[in-house]
Amino acid sequence: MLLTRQSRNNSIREMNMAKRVKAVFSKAAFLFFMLVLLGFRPDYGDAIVVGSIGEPRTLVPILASDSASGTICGMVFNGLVKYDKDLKLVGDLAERWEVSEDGLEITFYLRKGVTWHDGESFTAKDVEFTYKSLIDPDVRTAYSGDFKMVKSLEVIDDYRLKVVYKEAFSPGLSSWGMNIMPEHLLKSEDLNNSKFARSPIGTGQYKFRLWKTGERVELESNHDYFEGRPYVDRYIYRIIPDQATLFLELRAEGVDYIGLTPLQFTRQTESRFFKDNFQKFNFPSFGYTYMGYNLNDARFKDLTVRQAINYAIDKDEIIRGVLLGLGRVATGPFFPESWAYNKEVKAAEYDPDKARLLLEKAGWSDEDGDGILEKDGAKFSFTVVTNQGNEQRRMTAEIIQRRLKEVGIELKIKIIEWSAFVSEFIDKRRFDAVLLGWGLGQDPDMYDIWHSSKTKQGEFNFVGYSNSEVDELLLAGRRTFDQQARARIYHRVHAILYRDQPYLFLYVPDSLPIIHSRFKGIEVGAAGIGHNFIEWHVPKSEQKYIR
Amino acid sequence: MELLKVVNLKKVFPKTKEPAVNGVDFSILKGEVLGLVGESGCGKSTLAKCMLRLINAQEGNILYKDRDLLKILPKDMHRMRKDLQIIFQDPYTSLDPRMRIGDILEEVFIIHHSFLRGRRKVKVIEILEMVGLGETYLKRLPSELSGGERQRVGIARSLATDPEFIICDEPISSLDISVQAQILNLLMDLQKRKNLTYLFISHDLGVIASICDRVIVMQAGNFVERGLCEDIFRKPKHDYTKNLLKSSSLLS
Amino acid sequence: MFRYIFRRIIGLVPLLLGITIITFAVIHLAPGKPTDMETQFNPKVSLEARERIAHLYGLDKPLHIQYKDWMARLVRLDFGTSFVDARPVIDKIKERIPITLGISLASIILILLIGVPIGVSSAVRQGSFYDRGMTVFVFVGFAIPTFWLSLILMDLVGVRWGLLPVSGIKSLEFEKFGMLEKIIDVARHLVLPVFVSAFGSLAGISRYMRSNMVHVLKQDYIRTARAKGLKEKDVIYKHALRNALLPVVTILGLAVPGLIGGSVIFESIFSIPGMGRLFYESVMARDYPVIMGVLVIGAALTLLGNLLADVSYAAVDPRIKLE
Amino acid sequence: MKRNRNNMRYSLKIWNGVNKLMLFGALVVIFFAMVALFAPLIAPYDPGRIDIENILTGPSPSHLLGTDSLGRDLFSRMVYGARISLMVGLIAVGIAAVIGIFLGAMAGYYGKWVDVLIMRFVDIMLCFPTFFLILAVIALLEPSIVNIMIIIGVTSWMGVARLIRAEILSLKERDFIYAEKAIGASDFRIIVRHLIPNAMAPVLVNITLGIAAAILVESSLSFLGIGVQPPTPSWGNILTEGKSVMGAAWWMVVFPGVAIFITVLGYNLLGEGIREKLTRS
Amino acid sequence: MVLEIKGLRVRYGVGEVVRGLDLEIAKGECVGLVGESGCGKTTVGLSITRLIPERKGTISSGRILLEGQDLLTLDHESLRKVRGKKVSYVFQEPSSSLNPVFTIYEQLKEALPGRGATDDDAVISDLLKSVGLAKIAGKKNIYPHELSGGMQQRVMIAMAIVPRPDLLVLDEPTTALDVTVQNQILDLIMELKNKIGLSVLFISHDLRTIFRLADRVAVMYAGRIIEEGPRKRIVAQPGHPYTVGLIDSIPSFEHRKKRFDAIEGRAPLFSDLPQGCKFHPRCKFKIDKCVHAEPELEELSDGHVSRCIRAKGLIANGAIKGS
Repeated sequence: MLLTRQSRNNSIREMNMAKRVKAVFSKAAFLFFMLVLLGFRPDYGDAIVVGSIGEPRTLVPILASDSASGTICGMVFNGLVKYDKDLKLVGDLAERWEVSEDGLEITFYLRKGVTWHDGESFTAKDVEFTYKSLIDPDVRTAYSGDFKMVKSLEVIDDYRLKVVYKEAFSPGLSSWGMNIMPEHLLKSEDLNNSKFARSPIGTGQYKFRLWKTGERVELESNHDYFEGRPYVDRYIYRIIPDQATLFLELRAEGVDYIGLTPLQFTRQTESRFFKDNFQKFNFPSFGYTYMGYNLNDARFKDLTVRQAINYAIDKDEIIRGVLLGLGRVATGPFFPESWAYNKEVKAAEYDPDKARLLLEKAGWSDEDGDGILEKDGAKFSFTVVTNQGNEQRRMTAEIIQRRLKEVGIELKIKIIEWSAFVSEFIDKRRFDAVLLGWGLGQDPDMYDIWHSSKTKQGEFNFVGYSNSEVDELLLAGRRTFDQQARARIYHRVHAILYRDQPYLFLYVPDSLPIIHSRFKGIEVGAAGIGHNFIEWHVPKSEQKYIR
Repeated sequence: MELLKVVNLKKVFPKTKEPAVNGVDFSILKGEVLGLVGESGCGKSTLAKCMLRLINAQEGNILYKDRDLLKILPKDMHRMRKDLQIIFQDPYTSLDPRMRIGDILEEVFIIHHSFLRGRRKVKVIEILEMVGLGETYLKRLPSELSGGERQRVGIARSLATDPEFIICDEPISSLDISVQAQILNLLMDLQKRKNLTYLFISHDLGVIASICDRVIVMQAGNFVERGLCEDIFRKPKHDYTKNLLKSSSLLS
Repeated sequence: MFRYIFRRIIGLVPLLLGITIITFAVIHLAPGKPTDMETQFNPKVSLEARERIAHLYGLDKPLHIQYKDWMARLVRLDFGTSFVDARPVIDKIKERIPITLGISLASIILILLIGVPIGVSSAVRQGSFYDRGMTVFVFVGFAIPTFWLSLILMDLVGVRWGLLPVSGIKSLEFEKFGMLEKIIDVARHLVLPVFVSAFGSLAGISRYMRSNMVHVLKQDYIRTARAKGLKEKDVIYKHALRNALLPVVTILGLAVPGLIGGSVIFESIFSIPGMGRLFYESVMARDYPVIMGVLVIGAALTLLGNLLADVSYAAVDPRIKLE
Repeated sequence: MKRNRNNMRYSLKIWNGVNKLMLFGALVVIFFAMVALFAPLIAPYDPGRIDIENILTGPSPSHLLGTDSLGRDLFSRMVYGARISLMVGLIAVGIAAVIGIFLGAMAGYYGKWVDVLIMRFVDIMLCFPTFFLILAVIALLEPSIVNIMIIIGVTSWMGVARLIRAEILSLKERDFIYAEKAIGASDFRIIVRHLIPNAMAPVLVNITLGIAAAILVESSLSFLGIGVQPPTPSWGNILTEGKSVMGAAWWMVVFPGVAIFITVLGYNLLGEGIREKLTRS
Repeated sequence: MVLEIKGLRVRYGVGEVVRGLDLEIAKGECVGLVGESGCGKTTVGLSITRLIPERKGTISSGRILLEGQDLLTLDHESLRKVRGKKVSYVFQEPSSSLNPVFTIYEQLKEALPGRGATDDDAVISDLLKSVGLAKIAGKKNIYPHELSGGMQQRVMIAMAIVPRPDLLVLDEPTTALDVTVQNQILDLIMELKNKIGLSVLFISHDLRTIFRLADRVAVMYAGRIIEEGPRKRIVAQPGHPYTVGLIDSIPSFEHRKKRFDAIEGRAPLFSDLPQGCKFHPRCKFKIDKCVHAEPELEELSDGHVSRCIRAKGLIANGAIKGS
C-alpha cells in the first residue's frame, strides 16, 4: 500500500521486471516438461539488458527504499517467503512454516545446503541478524514498522527459528519476504555507510559483478543457486534517465527490456521491426490512481456531494484518453487479481444528470447564473494538487476539470515539485483535493491508510477518513491468518469504501513491459511476468552478448 | 574690485602620487579676462573643475560673494551656480549626443525653474541668436553641427543663467584657425555686452596674448609666474615661461 | 605578480564564505526535507521512524548549528556523506568530474577551433555574403533548443543510420576491450554530446571574436602596418589577430566553472553520468551535503576562473600591470 | 532648409543599405509579436478543449498543426503558447534590465564602496549556476508563469549591470556631464536623463539577445518539469510534451521546436543588426 | 621631379572629396599642404600609396607619378614594394600608431629594408640615436605605452626614414603634441630632411608650422588647391582672399590683435557644394562672376598661382596684402 511516484514499495515493482515469486511446480516436473517440449535442455548464456530511468541508491536490502535498488536486491537476495504466480505465499529460504493456533507464533523451517555467494552457508543466525538490524534505531531503514510487532525471535537451531508476536499479526507472515542479509559479513559493519552497499553478497539467483554509477549495474548468474542455475548468464541494469532516450535505445536494440508508456505500446511499437524483434505484454499493475478529498472541508464532508462527483466523472473516458485503453476502472484500494478484491462492487455509470440532481439535493445551485454552483454565497470551486513529472496524472486532472465544469464545479489544477508537495501540502493538510496513486503490496492489509487513528500530521490517512466499522474490520483482518476469513473482511471493507467514496477511485493502469524476442520461457501470471525469471533463456543461435 | 578669490587650492587624484593642483592662490577682478597658460597635463582643467566644485578638491577655499564655495551646502551651491559658468574644450563631447539643441538649452531653465513653459522656447531662441545661431538649430542634433557651431551652443548654454563669471577651459583649441577667430570675436563681444569676467585657459600663448589682461603661467600643478601680459611676454622671468615663449614665437 | 595573486585569493575567502551562507540558507528554506525521499509514503514507515531518520541526519538541530558543523568539516575538506546513499560527497563528485571535464574541454577546444576562425574570417570579409552566411550559421546553433537537436541527431545518426551509439559513455562490452578499443569506444559515444554542446556556444565566441577583430582592423596601427608595406596576410594575422585574441583569454578564464558545471539537460538526454545530473538529482532529493559540496566547488572554481581571467589578461597584454 | 534635404538623402541611403538579416530578424520578431497579441482572434479553438476522440491526429484541415496527447488543437496552443513564451521573454528581460540598469548605474556613477559592494554581489550571483537559483526559488514559490518570469529575470541581470557600469564609467568623464553639473543638475537627473540614455545602445543589443535566451531557458525549464505549468500552454512545455510522444507524433516535436528556433534566431539577428548599426555610427 | 599628382579625383560615400588636384614635389623639396579640417588634404596624402580604406572611398581618376611611375596602375604586389620603401608616412596620433602589444624593437625590425640582415640590432640602435632616443637605443623589451607622446612620434619618424624613402608624407605630425615637444619634432624633421635629402609632403591645418618648415605652400579648400607658391611669396603677398583670412586669424603674441578679421560662415559640405568658386559664400570680395564658374589656377608671378579671378586686381589696389 504505497503512494506511487515513479517508485513503489520495497517488494513489488511497477514495471514487473524480476519478481521474487518463483515457479509453483517443483523443479523436476518443470525440467521434464521443457525437455519434452524442446527435446533438449535450454541453452545457458547471453545477457539481458534492462533499461530504467532510475539509479539505485543502495544495495543493502533493508535500506533500499527506491524501486531501482529493490529490483536489483530482488535478484541478489532471498526472503524467507515469497509470492507465487497466483499470489499465494510460498517458501523461499524457508522450506515451510507453522503458525500457532492463537496466531502469536510462527516457526520457520529453513532450507538446508543454501550458500552465500562467497561460499559461507546460510543459517538462522543470518535471519536473526537481519531482524536485529531492522529494529535497530540507528539503522536508516524504512521497513521497521511490521517488525515492531514482534515480541521475540528465538533461534532454535541452525535451520529452525521461532517468531513470537505481541498480538496475532497476519501481515507479519508476508513481511518475512524481506531479504535476508549475511550475518558473517555485516555483523561488525555500520550498515548506514558500509562498502556492502555497492558490492552486496546475497544468496539469490544472481551474483553482483560491478556498479558504474550513472551507467549500469551488472549481475552474473549464481551457478550453485538452490533452485538451479539461471539460464541467462548476465543481468545488466542500464540507467537511462530520459524516457525519450530509453525508447530510442530500444529501437537501436541497445536495451532488451523496458516498460512502455500507453502511447508507445499502442502507436510506436506496431511496426514490422518491433513485431519481429520484440514481444509485448500487458497486465494490471500493482497500484491505482485516485482523487482524495480533504474530508475536513465542509463541502466534502457531505457524502451526497462525493457521490455526485463520482457520477459526474466518466472513468472510461479517462482510461481511453490517458491510458489509451490500457487499464481498468478502480472501485477500491485492492489489487484486481487478488483474493481480497470484491468482484461484486460495480463501478458507477457516468451519469451527469444524476450528479446535478445529487448536487441540488445537497443544496448547491447556480444562483448568479455564471455556470458555477453556489451554496449560501460560496462558489463551488476547489483546487486539486498533484506532483510534478507525472504526465498521466496531469492529463487525468485536466479531463476531470472539464467534466466537473459541465456539472457546475470549477476545478483548478496546481502542480508542485515532489518533495515540496509531500512536506508542504500533504503533511500539513493544505489541500482541497489531491490527485495521487497508491502502490499495492501483495498483502491486502491497509491499516495505516484507512484506520481513523492514522490521521496525525505526516501519517497516511491524510484525507481524514473515519468509519468505526472499517476500523473494526481492519483490526480483525490483521489478527486472522485464515485467508478465507480475511477475504470476507476485506470484501466488506471494499464495499463500504466504495459507498463512502473518501476517494474518487479512478483507474488501475496496466504494466506494459516489452522484451526482446530472443528471450523464451516468459509466462504471464497473476503477479505479472517476473515470477519465473529463472526459466528465461535464449537459444544458442540467437544469443547476442557472448562472453 | 575682486570678484573671486582662490586660497591654497589642493587636489590629488588617487592614482597619481604628486598633486594635480598643488596649493595655488589667485584672485580674479570683476570685468577682467584673466589668462591661465600651461602645457597639457599641468592641471589647468583640474583647477577649473575644482573652482566650480565639479570635482572635489582636498584643501583650500573659493571665496565668492563672501561665501566659500567648497564649504557651502549643496542647495546653496545650486543657487550660486547661476552666476558661475564654464565652457569646455572638445565640441564633440561637451553636448549630450542624444538631445536636440533646443532641449540642451532648455535644460538649464528647467533645472533652475526659470520662466514658464511657453516663455522658455522664446528665451532659448534669444540666447541662440546671441551666439550667432538661429531658430533652425532648435530641432538639430549635435552630430549635424560643425565644431564651431557646437562651441557656440556651449557658449549659449553658459549664458542661459545670465552669469557674472565664466571659465573658458580651452574653448578654441580643437577648432580650425578661421573658426577660432570667429569664436574669440564672439567671446569678446559677449564680454563687453554682458560685462562678464572670464578665466581664459589655453596652451596657446598667441591666443592668451590677444585677449587677456593679466596671465598666470602654470606648470605641474604650481604657478611659476603671473602678471600683466605685456610684462610677461616682453620680460619673462621664469625659464619655463621663457621656454614656452621661445617655442611659440618661432612659429610667427 | 604573485603578491597580487595571493592578495586576490585572500580576497576570495570572504566571498566564498558569503556564498556558502547564502546557499545553506536557500536550500534549508526551500520546502521539502531529505527524509521525504527516504520514505516517500511507505506505510511501513511511521511518523516516528521518519523523525528518527531526520535526527540521524542531524536535521533537527537549529540551522546555525548545522551550518557550524558543516563548516567545521569543510575546513578539513570533509564534505560529509550524502543523505541519499550515505557515500562520501567527495567520492560522488570525484566519480563525475572526469567525464564532465572531458566533455567540456573537448567542447571548448572545438568551439575555439571553429568559432575563432569564423569570427576572424567574418570580420576580414565584413559585410560579404560569407560574413552573412556565417552569422546565420552560428545563430542557428544558438537558436536550436539543445534537447531538440540532441533527440533528432540521436534518432537519425544513432538509430536510423546506426553510425554512432545512441547514449551512454561506454558500451556494455567495455571491460573486455583493449586500451585502444576503449578510447575509440568512449570517443564514439562522445561525438554527439560534444558536437551539440559546441554547436550551441559557437555563436557566443564567434560574434565576440568578430566584433573584436572589426574594432582592431579600424585602429591606426593597422594603417601604419600597411603603410610599412607588410603583406596583407601579416597585417591581419600578426598585427590585428594578436590584439583581437587578447580578450579571448578572459573567456577561457570565465569558462572554468562551466568545465565542471556540466548541463543537466544534455547529460540526461545522452545518459551521461555528469556533474549536471548529480547536482539536479541532489537538489530534487534535498541532499544537502552534495548540494553544498557541488556549489562550494563550483563557486571556488568560478572565483578562481575570474582571477585566472584577470591574471592571464595581464600576462598577455603588456599595457596592464597587476598593481 | 537645403541642409535638411541632404540629410534626408543621406539617411535614406543608410536604410536600403541595412543588412537583410536584420530585416529578416525584425520581420520575425514583429510577426510573432502580432501572433501573440491577437492570439484569441487567430486561434480557431479554445487551447484547453480536450477531445478524447482524436488524440494525436496529424495536421488536417480541421487541425492545421494536428492535435496533442489530449486531443487539443496544437495550432491554438502554439498561438497562445507564443503569447506566454514571448511574455516570459519580454518581462523576464525587462526585470533583468531594470535591476541591471539600476545597480549598474549606481556602481558606475558613485564608485568607491558602492561599486565594490555591487560588483562583489554580481560576482557572488555569477557563482551560482543559474539553474540552481531558478530551482531554489521555484521550490520556494510554486512554478506559476509570473514566478518563472521573476526567476529568470532575477538571475540574469548581472550581464546588463556590468555593461551599464562600464558605459557609465567612460561617459561620466565626458565634458557634457561636467556641463550638466555646472548648470546645477542633480545626480539623479544626470543619471536618468543623460547617462542611462547614452548607455542604452549596447544594453539594447543585450536585451534583444536576452529575450531570445529567456525563451530558450523557459524551454529548458519545461524539459526539467519546472517551467510554465500546464494546462497553460508555452512553447517550452508543448515541446517537452512532444518529446515524450516523439515517435508517434512528429508534429508535436517539429512545430514547437521550429517556432522557438525561428523566434530566437530572429531576435538574435535583430540584436546583431542593431549592434552592427551602433558600432558603425 | 619626385612626385607628380595630376587631376586626382577621390570619391567618398557622400561626395567627391578631392575634385581634380595637381601637385608636384621636387627632389629634396618640402611642400606644405595646408587646409582646414574636412578640405580633403589627408585624403591626398593617403591616396599616394592607396591607403584609403576600400569601404570608405575610391580614387575615381587622375595619375600619381613617383619618379615617373604611376602608382595608381600598380598591381597590389608591386604597390606593396613601394609602401615603406619608396614612400613612408608619419601620422597624427603617435599613441595609437604603434601596435600596443609589440615591442618598439620588433616594430622597427619590420621596417628594415633588408630583412634578416645580421646587424639588425646595431642598425636599430643607431636609428634610435639618430632620432634622439639614445636612452632606449639598446633596449629590446620596451612597449609603446612606456614612452611619452613625443618619444613615440620619434619612433614613428625613425621607422619612416630607415628605408631612405624617395618621399616622406607627414600628416599633422605635431598636432597631438605639446608646444615645446612640437618644436623639437619640427627641428628633428628639418635636420633629417637636410641630412638625408628627403622630399617631404607636409600636411597640416596649422599655418604656423607650415610656414616654418615648407619651401613651397599649397592652400586647399573644398577639395581643390586654391593657391600655391613659394613660402616667402605667399607670406609677403597672399594671392587669395581665403589665404588672407587664414593669415589674419593667426593669433600671435608678437603683434597682439584685440579683434580678428575672421572669415565668416562655415566650410561647405562635400555632399552640397556651392556653385562657381566654392569660397564665394564666405568671400568679402565676391562679385557675380564668382558665382557662375569655378575659376582656374591663374599665374600671378613665377611659381605663384591663385584660383581667384579678382586676385591680380585686389593685389594691385592693396585690398589684400601680407601681414
